[in-house]
Amino acid sequence: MNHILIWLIVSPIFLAAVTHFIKKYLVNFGFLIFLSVSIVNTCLSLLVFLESGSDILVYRVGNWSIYKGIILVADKMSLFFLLFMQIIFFFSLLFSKGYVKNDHGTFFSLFYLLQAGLTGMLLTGDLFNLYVFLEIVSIVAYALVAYDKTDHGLEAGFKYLVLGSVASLIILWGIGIIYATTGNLNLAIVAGLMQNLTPLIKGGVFIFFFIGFGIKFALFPFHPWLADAHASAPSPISALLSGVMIKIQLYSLIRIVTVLYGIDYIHDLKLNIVFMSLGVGSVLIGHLMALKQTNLKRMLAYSSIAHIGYIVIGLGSISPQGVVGAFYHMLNHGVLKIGLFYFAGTLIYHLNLKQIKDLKSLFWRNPFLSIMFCIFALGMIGIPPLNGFFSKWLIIMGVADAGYVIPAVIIAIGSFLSLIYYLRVVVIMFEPARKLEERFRIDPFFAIPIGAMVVCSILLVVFGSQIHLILHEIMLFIRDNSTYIQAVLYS
Amino acid sequence: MELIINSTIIILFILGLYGLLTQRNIIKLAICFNIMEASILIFFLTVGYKPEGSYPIIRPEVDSYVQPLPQALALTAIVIGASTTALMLAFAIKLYKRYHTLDIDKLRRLRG
Amino acid sequence: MTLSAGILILILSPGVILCKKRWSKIYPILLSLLGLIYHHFLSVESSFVVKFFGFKLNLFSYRLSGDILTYAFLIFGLCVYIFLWSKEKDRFYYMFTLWQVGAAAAILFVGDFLSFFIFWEVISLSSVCILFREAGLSLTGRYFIYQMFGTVSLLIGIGLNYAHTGGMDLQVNTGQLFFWLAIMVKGGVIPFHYWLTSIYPEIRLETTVFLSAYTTKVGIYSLAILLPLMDLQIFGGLIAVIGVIYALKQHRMSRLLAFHLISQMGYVIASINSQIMYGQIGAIYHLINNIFYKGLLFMVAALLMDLFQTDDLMIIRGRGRRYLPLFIITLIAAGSIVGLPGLNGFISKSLIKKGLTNSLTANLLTIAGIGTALSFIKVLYYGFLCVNDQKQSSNSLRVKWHQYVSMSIIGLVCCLIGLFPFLVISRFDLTVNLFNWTDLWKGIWPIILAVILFITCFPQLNKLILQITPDLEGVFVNARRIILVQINLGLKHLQRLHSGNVQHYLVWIVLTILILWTYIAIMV
Amino acid sequence: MLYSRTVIIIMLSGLFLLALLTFAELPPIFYDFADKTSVYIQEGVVDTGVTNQVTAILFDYRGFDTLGEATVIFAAALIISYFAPRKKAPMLGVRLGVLVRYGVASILPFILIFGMYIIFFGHISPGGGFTGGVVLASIVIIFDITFGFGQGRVHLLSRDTKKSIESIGLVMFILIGIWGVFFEGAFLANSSTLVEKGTLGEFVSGGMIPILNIASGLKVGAGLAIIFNNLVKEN
Repeated sequence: MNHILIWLIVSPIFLAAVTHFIKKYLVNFGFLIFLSVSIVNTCLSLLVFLESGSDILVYRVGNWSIYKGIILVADKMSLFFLLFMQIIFFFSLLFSKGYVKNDHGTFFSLFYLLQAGLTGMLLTGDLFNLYVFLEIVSIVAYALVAYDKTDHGLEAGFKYLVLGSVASLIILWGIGIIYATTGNLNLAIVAGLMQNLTPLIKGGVFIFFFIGFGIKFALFPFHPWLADAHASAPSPISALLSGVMIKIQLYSLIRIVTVLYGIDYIHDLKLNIVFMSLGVGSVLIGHLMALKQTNLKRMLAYSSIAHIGYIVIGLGSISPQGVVGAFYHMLNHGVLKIGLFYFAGTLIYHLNLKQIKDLKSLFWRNPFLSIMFCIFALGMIGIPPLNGFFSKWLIIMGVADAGYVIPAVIIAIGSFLSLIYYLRVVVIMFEPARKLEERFRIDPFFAIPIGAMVVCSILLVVFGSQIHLILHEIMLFIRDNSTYIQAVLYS
Repeated sequence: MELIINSTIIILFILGLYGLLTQRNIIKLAICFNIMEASILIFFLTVGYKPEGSYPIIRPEVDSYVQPLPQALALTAIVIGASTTALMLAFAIKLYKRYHTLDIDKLRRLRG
Repeated sequence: MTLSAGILILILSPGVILCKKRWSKIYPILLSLLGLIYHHFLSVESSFVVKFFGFKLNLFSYRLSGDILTYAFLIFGLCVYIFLWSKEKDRFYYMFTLWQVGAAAAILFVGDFLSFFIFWEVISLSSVCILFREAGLSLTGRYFIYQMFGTVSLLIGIGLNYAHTGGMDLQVNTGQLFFWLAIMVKGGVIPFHYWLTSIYPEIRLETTVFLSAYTTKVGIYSLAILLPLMDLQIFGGLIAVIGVIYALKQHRMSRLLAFHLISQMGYVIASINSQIMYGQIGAIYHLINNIFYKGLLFMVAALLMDLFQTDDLMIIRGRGRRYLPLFIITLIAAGSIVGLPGLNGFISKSLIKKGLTNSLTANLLTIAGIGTALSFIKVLYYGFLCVNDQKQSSNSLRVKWHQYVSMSIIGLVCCLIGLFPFLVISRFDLTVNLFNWTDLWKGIWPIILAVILFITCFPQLNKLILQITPDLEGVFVNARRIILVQINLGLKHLQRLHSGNVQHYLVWIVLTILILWTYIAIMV
Repeated sequence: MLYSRTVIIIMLSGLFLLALLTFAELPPIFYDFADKTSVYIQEGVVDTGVTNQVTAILFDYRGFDTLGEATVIFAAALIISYFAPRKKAPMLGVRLGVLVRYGVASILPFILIFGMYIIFFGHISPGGGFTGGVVLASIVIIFDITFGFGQGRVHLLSRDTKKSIESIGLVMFILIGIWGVFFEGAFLANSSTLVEKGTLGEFVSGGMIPILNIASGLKVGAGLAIIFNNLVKEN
């Protein structure tokens, strides 16, 4: 069963490599292969998730002991995110099939490399291996942002490339210093040797990891690339980057910080305040900048920044509810934002609509899309029966419970701001049509993923209690790093 | 000795960063990025170094070797850095075609 | 484990979509009847608690005042659905209104903040959905933003409380200001009434019947649940007076009724947190009465709108005299609202006055009473009594039988609980006899005074009021414009910061590294 | 300029001071982590059967990293051939002289042999798949510079062939890894079922490591050639 883990990483790389040979058959036959592999991978990750229960799977690549080789570690948290990621990638595959017009071979190669990299980031238990997978993800992401070869895409891709490679270097510094002081790269072993580090080095490495990953997932002062990149990328890619990639980069930071440093370290140095203030900055800047945008995707991208702020605030509170809420918000924001980007992508593909003002009277032309947009938007704002509300509620209560009143207030105000800019779109969309506009039909390759995201967001509420239990378990797991360390050391 | 090596590494990094912050030419930015990367490669090599150590190919007549792991890591880092640099140059070519300039300050269609 | 009637309605409400044309009209009537019967046989000790997201959702914890209000909500809902029989409404309209009824009935019994908040939002959401089908989008949007403002302050208040107590029990220990703000917005109380007076005149009047009966009532009722210790007597009195003064200015029925709604809420606010038993019961009683007679008045306005295509009293000018039953019903409703003995308004107003401890408020309420009487004499006079010198248009529209049925039921309820107040009051274990001479006189003299004033000097009075009252809505519009301009300036500055130059972004990064690293170096 | 040079210099000097403070607390540079990492020196020969420990780490202990690294080059080559396929070379419009052409032509076989040597003997002497791959790439590069411009251009390998070679290299790497799953129970485990482990220091030794060397050599060579050709010229 453990081989499933390596299969999940290697199979996308394999597909990416053989895409060159089946380039001619990609549109029909090759795509079926992709689809079946995607379904199989989703089922396998579900299987692993259900089978593993509460134990931690350790896979030693190359059969070497953990002191010599690389290991993959799959615990509840990584498997949960893995399952989420596989589902999203499955629907993205469908959407991309409809969306990408030229050069399927390159696109799907890059798509699968992204998947492989993200899976590797989730599963690896080795610091340098994490860096390698992070680089795969980043390089592929830089290119995918500019995939359309438009002026905006290239510019955004270049800016992302500059900031992202600086971030990679900073992370590499952190890893290098850790290796120089402990002589090891395995997370669990390094965690045991962390007392070798003097406080100054320990803090410095923390800063390196925090800033490096902070740039990668677009925390407040490092956010500008995200708005450019996610707005200029092809829509299935915007959805993946916004919905999955930045979450998994945040996941890596959580993993490193919780295993290497532990929760106590954050308490001792009052790092909560750092998390909180940067998170509050993200929320405010994201929402305020979104208010003034005229481009739909750019607005959505700024909204992503704000929601990353919510998640960071929730995690920074370290109160049980705040952390659970943050994890839950990752899922909710992922699903909703992916749905919104699919919506934007469908419009760009069918009608070449990019600006908000072009959406005029869309409702009369395609009611299905408009209703879906309303559901996603209401979820993002956080209106009760929808999933966005519950995570926001948990975060606010958790943060307030931990004694941070101002962030809680800011989150509440943030949802008010987000109401204003989503409402603007809705108002334009529902404006009565002067002349009878022609209706347009959308491809099933577009409609199915959008519908699936709505279903996902409903399921996230319906099975809320079960998901809460899982997330609670994850929260308890990451609060206590000894579980992880013991499981790896005595595997 | 250590102070000298440490400050070399740091100064190299800071110099690269300074260039990244002040140079406007995209090609120069790529070069500055490589300088920054060089500093970390030097750091990796110093980590495993031993004054009397030989290169890590095991031979019966030698009994002191430098650490092989940092070298392997450095090799990987070099390859990744080279890929990134190549990507930067490709972007530079493409951007020059579109914007007819290599000035980073002119690449500002995306703002606000 | 028992559901409350409201949740039952909420759960069953999507069924209306499955119904065919005629059944979609019958379904809501049956559903509200079912809810009524279900509620009647509900045991007092029952409770309903579910675990959700680590919180306990306390969806049903019995509350006496809520019990009585539920009757009022459901009976009124029943009547409105009968009233709507001949209107062309689609199935979604019925579903959204059922949400409104269900959520309003459900929120009366909730026992914790999370479920309170959820139902509070369902009420806003359903009213937004209803409004969206009636009014323009920009209007709905404005309404939504107002509602969200209230919601956000409620959310902040709940967060503060949770931080303070660590529990979700419906008990406010801190941050009263935020709860107060949320309630004021929801209830449309004067400084925050703008949404109410700007939206009610713009939508179909039968929809206003729904909105007036549920949204504002729930808002004001929350005062009793959330802020039982806040003394709002003078505030309530002032609102009653100001609302009446602005109502007197109006000659469109819908606007007039909207301002009266605010004014009547002033009565409730003044005494809902009274320490005296009479005051609290009077407030609840007044809420119930308000649902009925204000609903009835809105129905009358809706009918006038149907008959004459306008609700402007100065244009109708007595043309309503041809419809005698309508006049009688209006008389009952107007008598109720001004507090004519024998009708329900008298009882609640007398109780409220008994419950006041502040003599200033009592005087304010008396003034408000005179104003109310004046403006409803105006309604009766211009709507039904005065002689129209213009040529009678020969429209032969008739009021439908089912409209009379629904209005008569409400009128009957008004009379019934006006003549036999023990029907309601006895549930509170209280006996009071208001039919003695002092109380009767107290109730009647403002009306007589109003009649005299109306006959002698109404035109002059009207002119005076027009002169002294500032244009509140103008102030609002100006304030909004100034704030928007300022915000826009700030946003422009923010946009300029995101200049698009990567090196600037890099400088931000380096600066942050510097600051954070220094922070860490100092902390360790 | 929003931020003046002075501000930047002040910031960077602050960073320098902080970094110096932090680095001063690092363990001494020539610090020997006693038993922790010299484990490769002590046990590497027994474990893997190759004498070059850098190769042992790259292709055996941390072979998974190398797979990722190969993937990075694969991605870079793919991206660059997608983004910047150049049709015309801006430099070297004229054909090079006879001396250069014949000189290069006579050198190329030696470079090829040198590159092969580095790849095939990577496990027992300095070198390995990556270095050898770079040398092989240089053949394509030199050939294209010499004969690929101006009139009468000839190309050593077509674009499609290079891509195929690269893909085959990556697929080979993965297949060898999967071989390990079937015969040794772990991905990329060094198996002696296909190749004898052989005797230490011999050409045939180290099990799968030489084959991985070849795979990565093909991959890196083709990848770098693709990157170069796309950045400079491609038909």
